[in-house]
Amino acid sequence: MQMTRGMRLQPAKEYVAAKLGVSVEDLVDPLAMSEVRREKGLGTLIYGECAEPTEPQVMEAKFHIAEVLDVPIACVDGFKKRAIA
Amino acid sequence: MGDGSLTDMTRSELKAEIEAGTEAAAKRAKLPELTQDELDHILDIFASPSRFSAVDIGDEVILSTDGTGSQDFASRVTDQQAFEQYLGADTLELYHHDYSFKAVKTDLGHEQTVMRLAQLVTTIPLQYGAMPDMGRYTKPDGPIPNWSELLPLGRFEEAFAAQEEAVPEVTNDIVFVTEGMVDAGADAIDLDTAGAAGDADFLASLRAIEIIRKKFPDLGVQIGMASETVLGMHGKLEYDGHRLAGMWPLQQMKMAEKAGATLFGPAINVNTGKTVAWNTARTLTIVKPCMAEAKIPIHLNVGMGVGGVPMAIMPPIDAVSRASRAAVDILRLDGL
Amino acid sequence: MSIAHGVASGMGGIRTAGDLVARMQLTRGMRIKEAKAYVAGKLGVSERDLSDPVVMLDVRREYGLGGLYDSEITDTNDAWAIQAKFNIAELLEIPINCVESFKTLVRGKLGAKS
Amino acid sequence: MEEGIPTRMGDGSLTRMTRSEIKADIEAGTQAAAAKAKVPPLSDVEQEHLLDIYASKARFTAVDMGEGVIISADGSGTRHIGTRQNDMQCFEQLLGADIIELWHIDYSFKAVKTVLPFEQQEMKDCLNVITSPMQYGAMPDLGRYTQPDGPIANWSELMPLGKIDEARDAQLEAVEQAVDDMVFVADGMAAVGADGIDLDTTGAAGDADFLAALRATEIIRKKHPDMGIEMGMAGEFVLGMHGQIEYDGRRLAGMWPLAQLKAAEKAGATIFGPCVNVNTGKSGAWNVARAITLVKPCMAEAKIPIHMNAGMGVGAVPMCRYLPLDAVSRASKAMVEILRLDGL
Repeated sequence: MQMTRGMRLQPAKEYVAAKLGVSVEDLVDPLAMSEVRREKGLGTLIYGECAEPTEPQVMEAKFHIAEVLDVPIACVDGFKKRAIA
Repeated sequence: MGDGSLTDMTRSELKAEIEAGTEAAAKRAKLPELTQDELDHILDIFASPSRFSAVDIGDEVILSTDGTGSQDFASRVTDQQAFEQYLGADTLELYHHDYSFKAVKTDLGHEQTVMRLAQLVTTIPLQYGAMPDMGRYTKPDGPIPNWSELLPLGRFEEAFAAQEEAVPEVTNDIVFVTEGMVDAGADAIDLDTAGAAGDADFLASLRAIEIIRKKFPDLGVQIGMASETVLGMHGKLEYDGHRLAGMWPLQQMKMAEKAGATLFGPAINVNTGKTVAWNTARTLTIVKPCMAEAKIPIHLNVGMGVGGVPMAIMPPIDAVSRASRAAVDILRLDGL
Repeated sequence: MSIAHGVASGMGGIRTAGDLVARMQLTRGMRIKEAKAYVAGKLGVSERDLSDPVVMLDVRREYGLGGLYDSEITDTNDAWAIQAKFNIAELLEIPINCVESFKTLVRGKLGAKS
Repeated sequence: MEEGIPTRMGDGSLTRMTRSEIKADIEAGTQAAAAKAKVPPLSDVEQEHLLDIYASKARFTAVDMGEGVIISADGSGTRHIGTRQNDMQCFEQLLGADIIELWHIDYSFKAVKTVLPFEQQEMKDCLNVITSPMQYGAMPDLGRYTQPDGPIANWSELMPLGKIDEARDAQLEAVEQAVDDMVFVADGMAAVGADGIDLDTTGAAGDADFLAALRATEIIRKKHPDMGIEMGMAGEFVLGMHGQIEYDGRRLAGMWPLAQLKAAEKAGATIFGPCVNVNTGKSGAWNVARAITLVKPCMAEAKIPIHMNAGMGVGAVPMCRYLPLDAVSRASKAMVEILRLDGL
């Protein structure tokens, strides 16, 4: 949100928290966030049994992030253009 | 909390938790409680909103890791380099995904290759680690009758015999892999989560260490425990005239020393329903007796679910740093 | 293209004596015939053997000259990489820069028992 | 006097033979195969063509332009340089492989079972950066289920003791476990998007090993209709370690490549890899003539692609650690041209 929308820290945190349906405090809690990220398919650590390989990761996760945050992500758009169009 | 979840507590509540933790440990393992000074120090560490906590400058200890690297990106050689160059590890450990000497046995040539390549590009000590993993030798995966199935059926003698049969197999595999790793230039071998399958598992590890020590007088031998007490899955097994079942860290350490280990890692389990403060006080109480009597370095296990570190897949740094600092400050550990 | 050349006319690199002959070209400016004769002489094999991977595997292992990492090809008794280059320098009687640098950096402790 | 031509023996050593000697070896090789497997020998034209390939001093030889076939490797990469993902990329980007195979160093489904999530992750990461089809390979490896490593009584120990029935029962017990493990791994690989599964060196432990692979293939085919299933054999002839096992009404012990192929097709394999062992004491020419003669009956009747095994010690490739280009390229060209293979 800082990169694509130039939001300052607090509004960016509030925006993301609202989109995810969590509190601002939750955003820095790895326990809370790992569940939210898995639930919404936003990708998490790919090792240490943090996620199954069958869950969205990396490139796949960025498709979900773009949708959840309602922002364009260039490589997702490029992927869609090259692979889906 | 011990499950990693975040909660708010007053300083008084934390004080009560710490007192209850040391009391629980003292009662369970028949040990003295921590002193008032020690309890106060733990309270100071925990009763803080700070995101991070650390030992004082100059009090740092050695970090040995059971398994360095993610194995999921880059190569295992790169993993070792990353731990040395980025993460500040003091020792490195090469390991196989299937962290078991039995599984490694069939891949030894490949593991040696990786060890040799890693030794060519790292400077700090690099050990090879795996689990004695005695359960792996039982049916349906292994050749030996499964004592966990025999015991509930009341077939005790068969269950005991099966464990005794597994001991030399485990010992042989550990020694076999160690020999290969010494050939490949390893600095040390790590028998990790020893005793996971109970007293027979611990016995197999101790016997392996004896042989390894005789064959390779200069090789580092680290033994890390699976839990705070040795489970009496067999119950009657002895080492050096001492019954292994029911041993607490002090006795475990003495056995490890006697066998010839150079580094001992006690492991105290975390109670996920209690606070990290409670768990830390309990851990330190149980491990403290080791510290005075140890002739070899003590590296407390402080990984997920042991040594006060929460049982959470991504342990939060506030909790890990508090557990780490408290253990080093109170116990004057040789390492983690 | 590299593969095509390697297959069509290359000596075979580390599987044969390609790198050894190459060193004589690089450091001594020897022509291929002269370089092959020199290396074959040092190894005590025929010039034809130099491009024969079956022969050269045993020869390289005997002299500690390195090989493929696969544990079914070389094992922990075989020298690799920087270790092999020490042996190559001695065998071919040429200086190898990184070997010299290694010796400098370990400050004369190569012969000392650690 | 006839000129000596450099040529290789089955152990990889270089020797010199005259054109007439090579010709005689080719004839002896095809006759040996014909007599042993009761198949027709190669025609004079085919033998002449083999002679032209082998009676040559060239360091390398290749099929004609336009005649290239599909290369599927059982195991891509060295596993020692960089990462496994790099290995796969090198095989695709540098070495021109057509099918890329991810594998575990302990090439056995039983060993993979315990580390499946790691293997899935690796497969998934590779699929994201690889364009070519990717399969996951391992061995059915039935012997692995026996004591002292596994849970089941060791039939190789029981048989010399005359405990034939027990040895047979043990094999059938192992079949069930091996099938479960193969299907378990295939399911995991299908879940992360693998294009195919490779049951490699099938039949290594005899007819029960082959049966396990066939049964696993049936189940995998049903569960994953579009998944590629490559079945590569361990030897030219299915060893009758059990002796009475049947599949689809046919006894597996003693099957030669054609019968093996039919069983693999019936089970649902999409690629079949016949395997003919090398006799290290004979010349490359003898071995290639023998290998081609044994596999030739497959070619006319196959409904699925045939990828002949042409690795160390099989398919006329010498049994030695550094495989000489001259010998590999001759075996490769000879097999593709005479058999009109679908791949190697």
